This record gives sequence, structure tokens and C-alpha cells, in this order.
Amino acid sequence: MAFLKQYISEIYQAVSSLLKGMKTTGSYFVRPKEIITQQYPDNRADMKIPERFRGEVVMTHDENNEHACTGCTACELACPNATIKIVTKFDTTPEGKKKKALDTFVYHLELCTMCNLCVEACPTSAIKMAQTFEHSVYDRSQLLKKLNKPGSKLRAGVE
Amino acid sequence: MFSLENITDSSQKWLYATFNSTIALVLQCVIVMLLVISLFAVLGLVLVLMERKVAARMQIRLGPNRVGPKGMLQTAADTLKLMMKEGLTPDGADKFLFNLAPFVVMIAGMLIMAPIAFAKGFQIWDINIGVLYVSAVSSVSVIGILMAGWASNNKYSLLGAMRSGAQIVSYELSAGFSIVSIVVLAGSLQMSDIIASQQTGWWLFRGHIPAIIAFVIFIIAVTAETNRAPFDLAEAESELTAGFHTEYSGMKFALFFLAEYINIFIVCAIGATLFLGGWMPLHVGHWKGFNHVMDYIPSSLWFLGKTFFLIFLIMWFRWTFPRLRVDQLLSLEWKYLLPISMFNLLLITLIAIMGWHF
Amino acid sequence: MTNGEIKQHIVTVRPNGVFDETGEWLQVQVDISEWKTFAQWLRNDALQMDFLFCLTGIDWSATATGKTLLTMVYHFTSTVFRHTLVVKVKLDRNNPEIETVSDIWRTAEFHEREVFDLFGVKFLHHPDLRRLVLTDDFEGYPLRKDFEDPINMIKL
Amino acid sequence: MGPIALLILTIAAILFSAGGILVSKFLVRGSVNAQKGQPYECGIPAEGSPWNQFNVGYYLFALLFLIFDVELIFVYPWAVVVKKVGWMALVEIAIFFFILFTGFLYAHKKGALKWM
Amino acid sequence: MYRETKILNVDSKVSPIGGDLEGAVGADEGELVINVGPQHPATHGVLHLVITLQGETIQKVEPHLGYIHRSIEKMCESLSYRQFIYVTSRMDYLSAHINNHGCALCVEKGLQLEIPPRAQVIRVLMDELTRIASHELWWGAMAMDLGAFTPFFYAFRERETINDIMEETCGARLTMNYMVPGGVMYDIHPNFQKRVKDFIQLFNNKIDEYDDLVTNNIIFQNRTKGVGILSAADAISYGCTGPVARGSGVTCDIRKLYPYEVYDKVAFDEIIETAGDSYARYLVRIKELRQSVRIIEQLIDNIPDGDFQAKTKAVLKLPRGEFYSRIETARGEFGVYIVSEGGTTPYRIKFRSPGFSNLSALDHMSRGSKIGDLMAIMGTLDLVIPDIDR
Repeated sequence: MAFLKQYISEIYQAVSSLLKGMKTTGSYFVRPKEIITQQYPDNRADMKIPERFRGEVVMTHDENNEHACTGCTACELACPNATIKIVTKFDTTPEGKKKKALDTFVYHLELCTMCNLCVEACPTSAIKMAQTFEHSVYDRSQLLKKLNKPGSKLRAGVE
Repeated sequence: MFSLENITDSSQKWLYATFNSTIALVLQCVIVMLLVISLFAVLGLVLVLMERKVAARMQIRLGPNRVGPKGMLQTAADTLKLMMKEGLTPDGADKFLFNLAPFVVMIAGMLIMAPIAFAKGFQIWDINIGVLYVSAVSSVSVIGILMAGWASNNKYSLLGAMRSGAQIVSYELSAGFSIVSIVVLAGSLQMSDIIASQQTGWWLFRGHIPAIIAFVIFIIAVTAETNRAPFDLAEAESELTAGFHTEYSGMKFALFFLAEYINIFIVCAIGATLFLGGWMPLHVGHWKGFNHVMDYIPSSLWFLGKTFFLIFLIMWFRWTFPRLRVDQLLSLEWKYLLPISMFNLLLITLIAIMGWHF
Repeated sequence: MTNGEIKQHIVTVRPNGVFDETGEWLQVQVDISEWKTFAQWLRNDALQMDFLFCLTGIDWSATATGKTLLTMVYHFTSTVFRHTLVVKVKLDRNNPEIETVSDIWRTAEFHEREVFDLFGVKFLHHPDLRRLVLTDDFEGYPLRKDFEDPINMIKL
Repeated sequence: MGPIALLILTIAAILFSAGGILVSKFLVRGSVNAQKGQPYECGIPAEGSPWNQFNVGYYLFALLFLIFDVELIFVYPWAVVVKKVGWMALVEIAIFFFILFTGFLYAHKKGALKWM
Repeated sequence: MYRETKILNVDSKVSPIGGDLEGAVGADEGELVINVGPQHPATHGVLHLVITLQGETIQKVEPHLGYIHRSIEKMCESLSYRQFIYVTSRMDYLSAHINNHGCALCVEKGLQLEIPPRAQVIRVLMDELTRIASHELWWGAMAMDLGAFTPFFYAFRERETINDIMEETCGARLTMNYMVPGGVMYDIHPNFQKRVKDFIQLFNNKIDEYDDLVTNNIIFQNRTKGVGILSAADAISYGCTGPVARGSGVTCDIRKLYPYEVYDKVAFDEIIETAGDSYARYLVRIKELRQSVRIIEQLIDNIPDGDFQAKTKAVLKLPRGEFYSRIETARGEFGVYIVSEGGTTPYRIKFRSPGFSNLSALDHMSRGSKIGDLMAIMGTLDLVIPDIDR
């Protein structure tokens, strides 16, 4: 009879454990408030991206179309993937001296891993990470970006 | 009162009055054919959508909600997609059997429809050995599955088909014993008689605890017979990718998929007929008013309500439990369900003979 | 056991072992011919080094002193005494061959395959010495310093 | 409707399945290449054929099933008449089940129900 | 600039198939060789297992690696000591923080750098959050391998909360690159403490739900108990670490044995189960969730003030020598071995990844079990394929 007793208690425990599991899923079934789905393209307006989110590298320009990049290539050296290529030119200062300055800030988004090392390395805080994340394009060449706006120049006083 | 029985009766009368008997019979056949085909299509659409919605709610998701209002047309879109897919046949496959298998599964599913009473007087063929017929025909689908697995020339398919074969035949036994216990109580194999015997109450309630045990065993066994989780070893995707239908694509896959859902509907319909009184409304003792209100609900709604409740139960299982291992699956049947159902049948017999049921 | 005690134990069996105590753990360099017996001694005798947690090779060909040098580095810990030992074996880079230790520490089987794959060290008597991560028809040994792949390597 | 229903249902099933497959044949413009006809084996070219003899424990269960299913067939007619026959029916089926169950226990002892 | 990829000639390997009834190539009579992976629902990632079956019983499992091999060790030889850390996030991407932490520790060991106490506590907090997130994903995926789909979504709900916290403080959800030599990249976000406390409150209730749904479930227990038994001696011999070894009764928690940062100052238990089967490994991880919560609860209100980063030179140069650091990731012992020749880049770098050794025990554990068991064993090994291939 001990065998029978064990047999029945086994079945009882098995069934009760199964019912407990069903209670969990069943309780979610009747509580639609628990649904956590975000309907992505629809909720774009009220989506909150944290300000530290690393989406892509951008260069900040002020209202006078001036940036703070001196073309020192610290970011280029810091980058592990050769994402950044800085093309420099020589400006002539009002005193007539030749001075190295930024010509184009080439940024390969397709190689970038958003590691933030370039932003950390920048001595003048000229670049920062933007919060964009929708990077998909139809052609890879569109991911090659020039970060300094056309006609922009170095902000006065930035060394 | 709205009733399907009146519609079928009057349409039949009209047919035989208007045409001579041969043409009337042919027309009747065509109408039945169209009805079952559309039933198949509608059931497929509704059940797949229901499964996805139920799963989503249990998994704290929204589920399909893009195609049509609240995602209602999602399965229609899926069907269209499957139609647009190319149906591949592997080079090494046994082409004849490979293409035959989905037909076998579909025919098996369709044939079981015959004795099911969808509503009062709404039955294709009230065969006098209805219950036996159902359990006989339902095992035909295993041939289709074995055929599909064997013909695919794929190792996963073969293993899946073998598992499925062993599983379906094993669980048919305990399902059979549960069905027999109701036959003992009702004293007839005919579906309409079984339903009629539940005039005063459903067997689930009238048969005391043994009837409830029989019901539980029936539900477990049919879950296994339809290859549903937690018994979905034939298509256990984490082990055998997709089991017996690994190589099927396009419309042939859709037919297997549809047949799975049709089978669920059928076994739940039989469960509802045997244990929950089919289209019989719920009557409680001497509450005259209550019983009267219940009578006003059309019998087809009663039937569908009960069936869909059972379907929901089976879906609930699927989205809660992990899958059994193949040896555990068989030991569950042979060491637990079969001995219990045999013993249970003896108890039911005792109850039937002594007239202890309500 | 402290580094000193381990050293004393080793000196008793390998009087000519070369020790280096500058790092965190005691390092000992043994001759390639003695390696297998030394490994067995490490595992089974006084030191009980049962846990081989790191096995790798270093190609010294890019340095001035080691043009033809390749060393195997074995990191051992004893789960009994909780002490750690680093063993180094020098190989000839042009024909690197060493006895396998996969029969002593089972984990060495995969690690040695990896070293074979990436450095080209042949482990004698290894049960299944095949390429592990690279394809069977791959040419060259990528972790050697002179490995060049014109297609997949980008020079920064 | 009578037995003609079976014919109708079979035809309906065939029409339904064949119709679907034919419609999709019309809609699909397939392409042919060598890889498409390969059996799926997780992206690796399949080695050997599944159609060789290999050892599975399923056959034993199929045999056991056969025995039990034949017994089950005898139970159906019995079940219909239980109420009319009364006590004798219970005694008879108890004997019948006893024999069946003894056989079942024997199979269990012999290890036929162990998965291999 | 763009790399060309060699296209493998598939046709050359295709074996002629058809009505060949003679027998499988390379298989004995009655044996069946099947491939699981690289495209298989149960191998999370691109692991390829060649399984020899006798009936449904496994005779041999042979892992084939390399589908995601990127030669990270070679790459690191040309990256500076600041730069190479970010690559290690891509190895075990589920415990990216801990990998980065291990590398930072090794560089700091070489530089003999003192880490400010604030940075130490932040690092430990991040490690433990990562451990919870990693175990969450393992739990969901494990249940899914065994055929229960719903736990996966519940696990992801909690994991997403952690990811949101990470995103707010570290700026990324998966590959954070937050640990730098000398400390952390930037200070924690002002909301960090509050959000972590909210999360812990929510999480404590959810673990009980996990028990109802999976741990105590009879089917789950039957699937995992007595499956894939690994003895303590075998676990050591195969170099298994982490929950896999602890499930076999081996004490191997680096946090206890060789404490780093502030682990010697917080109270927590090393979970040891002795059965050595899949269920034991499962229990170790589930109990570790509670221990991680315990560590976080002790530290979250006690983050000391001060710098979050030690002062370092712009260009890091490690002295000549060899440095090895060990750290406990969610999967076991992660070792970083740096050989420096005194330059700005490592001469040789070796990552001792836990998954690699754990995988080598798979064949030993799964011989004689069913295909279904293989999934239970793989699930409890908690393999991350990039970590193995590197």
C-alpha cells in the first residue's frame, strides 16, 4: 500500500505544480494592464532617449556656424576602428601666420562602434554623441558623413 | 426562435419539392461540401488568430494588431503569404508520398467532421457507431504524419515522425478508455443519443469524481494526440527544428498547419459533446427561470462556446508548460494514464450499474 | 603554499628549472624533454595542480631576442591548496612540437587544438588534433607575428 | 445524410487541398538551383541518408499499442449494453481487465516500457 | 576600405544524395549522424554540433567552432590599452560590463593604479546588474529550449528594466564600454540609485513567479534532474568554472577566492549544489540572482563620494612583463593575460573565456542521454558563442 500512497501523492504534487504554473500565466491573461509592448514607430513622439545614449558622433555648431574643432586629430588617434579621418588645411591668421585648421571631419558611421573614446579624447569638447538611433539607409555610402557644416569655422578663443 | 435545425429542415424540404430527388441529392451534396470547406477555412483563420492572441496576452504582449481592426485579418494575410511561397520538394524525397501526405492528413481531419453535432439537428451524418467512428478515423492522420516524415529524406523529419507515431498510438488508448466511460453512462455510441442522455445535466457533473478523472485524462490524451505542447515532440523545434514538416513549405505546409488546428477543434468538439453535453444548454436543478433563460441561447452557440472553452484550455497548456522528453511522454501514458483510466472505467461501470449518477 | 614553498618542491625534482618570481605568481621554465613527466608530477604529487585554467602560446619572433622562439604558457591552480603556478616551455618556432597534456587535464584537449590552430604547435599524441576555429583548408597561423592577410586585415 | 457523407467529405478535403496548392502554383514564380533541393540540415550538407536501418524504441510501443487497441475494440460493444446486463457486465470486464493488466505488468517487468 | 568576403564554394562539399540505401558515410550500423546548428533554433548563436545517435541516444557530440571567430586576440595586439577594452564587450555580450572590468583590472595591475572607492563600488554594482541581466536571459532561453515559451517574455521584461538603467548611466544597452583603466567612464546618472531600488523591489516579487512557472514545475524537474551529470573531479579536469562547476560542488567563485574591488567587504554566499546535474546548475543560477540582489542592496545606498576615475596619463604604457587578472563573469572565470614588451600596445593578449572550457565538457556530459536532454544540458551550460570563438 505504501507504493499506492506514493503513487497518488506523486500525482497530486505533479498536478498541483502544473496548476500553479497555469495560475501564473492565467493571471497575466486576465490582466491586460501588464502588457509591456511598445509599438515602436507609433510611439516615436513620446519615446524617451536618455541624454547619455550613444547614437552617433556629431559636431556641435553654434548659431554663428562655428565649431570648436582645432583639427588636433586626438579623436582620430583614440578611435580603435579608424572611423574618423581628419583632413586639415592651413589657414592664415590675421597676423599673417600659417595655422593648422580643420578642413573636413570625415566620419564613417558604418565602422563606428559608439565606444565614446573620441568624445573622451577631445580636448575642446568639439564633438559629442547624439541620441539618434535610426541609422538605416539603402546605400552604405550614405553612412559616410562630413561632420563640420559647410562654411563653418573655428570658434574664436578655442585653442 | 432562431435555430439551425429549422433552416436545414426547410431548405431540405424546398430542395426536394423543387427538383427531382437525384438533382436534389446532388445539390444537397454540393451545399454540404461548400459548407465544410468554408468551415475549414474559417476555423483555420479564427483558431490561428485566437492562438496568437491568447499567447500574446499570456506573454504580456499585444499580439497581431496591424492587419485589419485589432489584427483580425492577420491570419488571412498569413494565408496569402503562404500561398505566394514556393512549395519545394527536396531532390532526394519520395515525391509521391511527399505530396500525398498533406492530403491524407486533411482527409482524416475532414472525415471526423461527419458525426459532430454542431447544433440541434445540425449534423452531417448521425452514424450509429459515432464514437467508435471518431476514434477510428482520428488515427488515420498518424499515417499522414509518418508518410511526411519518411518521404522527406530528412533525419529530423524521420525522427519526428517516429516520435509522433509512438505518441499518437499510445495516447489513443487512454483517450479511448475515457470515451468508453461516457459510453457506459450513456448506453449508446450514437452522438445524438449521447447528447440526449445529458438532457438533465452534463456527464461531467453527473458522473461524480470518476467522470472528472475521465475528463482530465481525455484532455491530456487529446492534447498529446494532436501533437500540441507540452506533447509537441513530433515538431519539437529546439530538438528537431520542425520535426516531420521540416521540408514542407508553402501551401503544403499550410495544409499541415491547418490540419493541426482542425484536429484541435474536432477533439475539443468531441470532448464538449461527451462531457459537456454538446449543444445542450446549461440547466441547473429546479431553477426554472434560469433554465428558461439558458434555453433562449441558440444551441449552436452553446456548442461553440463549450468547444472554444476547451480549445482555450489546450492553448493555455501550450503557453505554460515545458515540453516532455520522449521517454517521459510514453511513461506518462503507460505508467499513469492507462492504469488510471482502466481503473476509472471500472468505477464508472459500478456507478452506472448502481445508478449512482444523478 | 607560498611561492617559496612551491619553489622548494619543484627544485627537488627539477634542480635545473629556471624560476622567475617577479610577477604575481611563481614562474618556472622547464625543458621540453622533461615536460610530460613534469606535468604528471605537477598533477599527481605534492603540488596537486588539478586545475589548468589557461593554456596559450606566445610567439616572440617580433622581439630582438626571440627570432626563433615560441613559448607555451600553462597556468595552473590547485583546488586543494589554492596556489597558482605558471609553467613555460620553450619551443623551436620553425618546428614546434610538444607532448600533449590532454590526458592529464581534459580541458587541454580544446585549448591545445586552439593553439595548434592559431600558432601551429603540434601536440604529439593528441587524440584529435584538427583546426578548431578556422576552416580545415586555412593556410597560415594567425596569431604568429608574421601572419599577413591582405584581404581581411586592415592596417590602421 | 448517410454514408454518402464520407464520399462528400473526402472530395471536399481533396478539393480544398488541391485547390490551395494549385492556386499557389499559379501565383508563384519559382526558381531552380542546386541548393534548393538539398535536405535541411542546419546549413550543413547532409551526410548519408536517413533511410538506413537504425535502432529506435518506437516499434515496441507500436506492438503494445496493437494489443491494447484490439482489446479496446471489444470494450465498445460491451459499453453499450452495460446498463442492460447489470452486475455480470462488471464482473466480466473486471476479469477481462485483470487478464489485460497482468499482461501489462508482465510487459512492464520485462522492461518493454523502458525507453531505449 | 570595405572588406571582401570569400564566398565558399558550397557545391564542392555537396554529397550526392538520392536513393542511397547503403548507409551513412562514417557511421556504424544503426548510427545516425545529425547536425545541430549552425542554423538551429536551440543553439543560440552559431554553434555547430555533430551528433552521433543510436536510436535517440547520443553516442558522441562533437562541437565545431569558428563561425563567429573574429580573431579578437590578434586585433587587440594592434590596439592601445585604452582601445582594446571595447572589443571585449563583443565576446561575452551578455556580461559585457564584467569582461570590460576584467580587462581594466589587468591594465590597472600593470600600471599599479589605485582605483578610487567610488569607482570600485560603481563597478561592482554594474557587474551585479549585468549578472542579473545575463541570468535572466539564460533563464528565458533555457525554458524556451525545453519548450516553454512564456518565461522568455517574463525574463525579458525584467532584463529590459536593467537595460534601461544601463542605457541611462552608461549610454548603451548591450556593449557598454563603461569601464576604463582607472575607473569608470563617467559618473552614475542622478536617477541611478532610485531606479535600481525600484527594480529590486519589483524583481524580488518576480523571482517567486519564476519558481511557480518553471522551477517547481514537475515537467521541468523531470527534464533536468539526473540529466547531464558532471562530477566534481570532471568539472575541475575539464576546467569548468562558474555555475557549471558550482553545480557540481566545486568552490570556484573568484569573487570569494581572489576578491577584487569591494567584494571582500560585502556579504554574500557562494552557491554550491552537489548533484552536478542540469537541475543543480539551474538552481545555482536562480539562487545567484538572489545573491546579486543582496550585494546590490548592500551597496546601492553606500556609494562613497569622490572621484569616479583615477588620474591616468593620456597614453598608457605597461611595463615589460606579464599580467594576469581573473574575474567572475556570469558564466565563470574570465581571465585576461597580457604580455607587455613595454610599448603602448600589448605584445600578446589572451582571453581565457569561461564558455570555451565549459563547452569542452559537453561531450562528456551528454553521452548516453537523449536528444531532448542535450537541449537541457546546453541550456544549463549557458553558452555564448562569441565568447567561445572569440
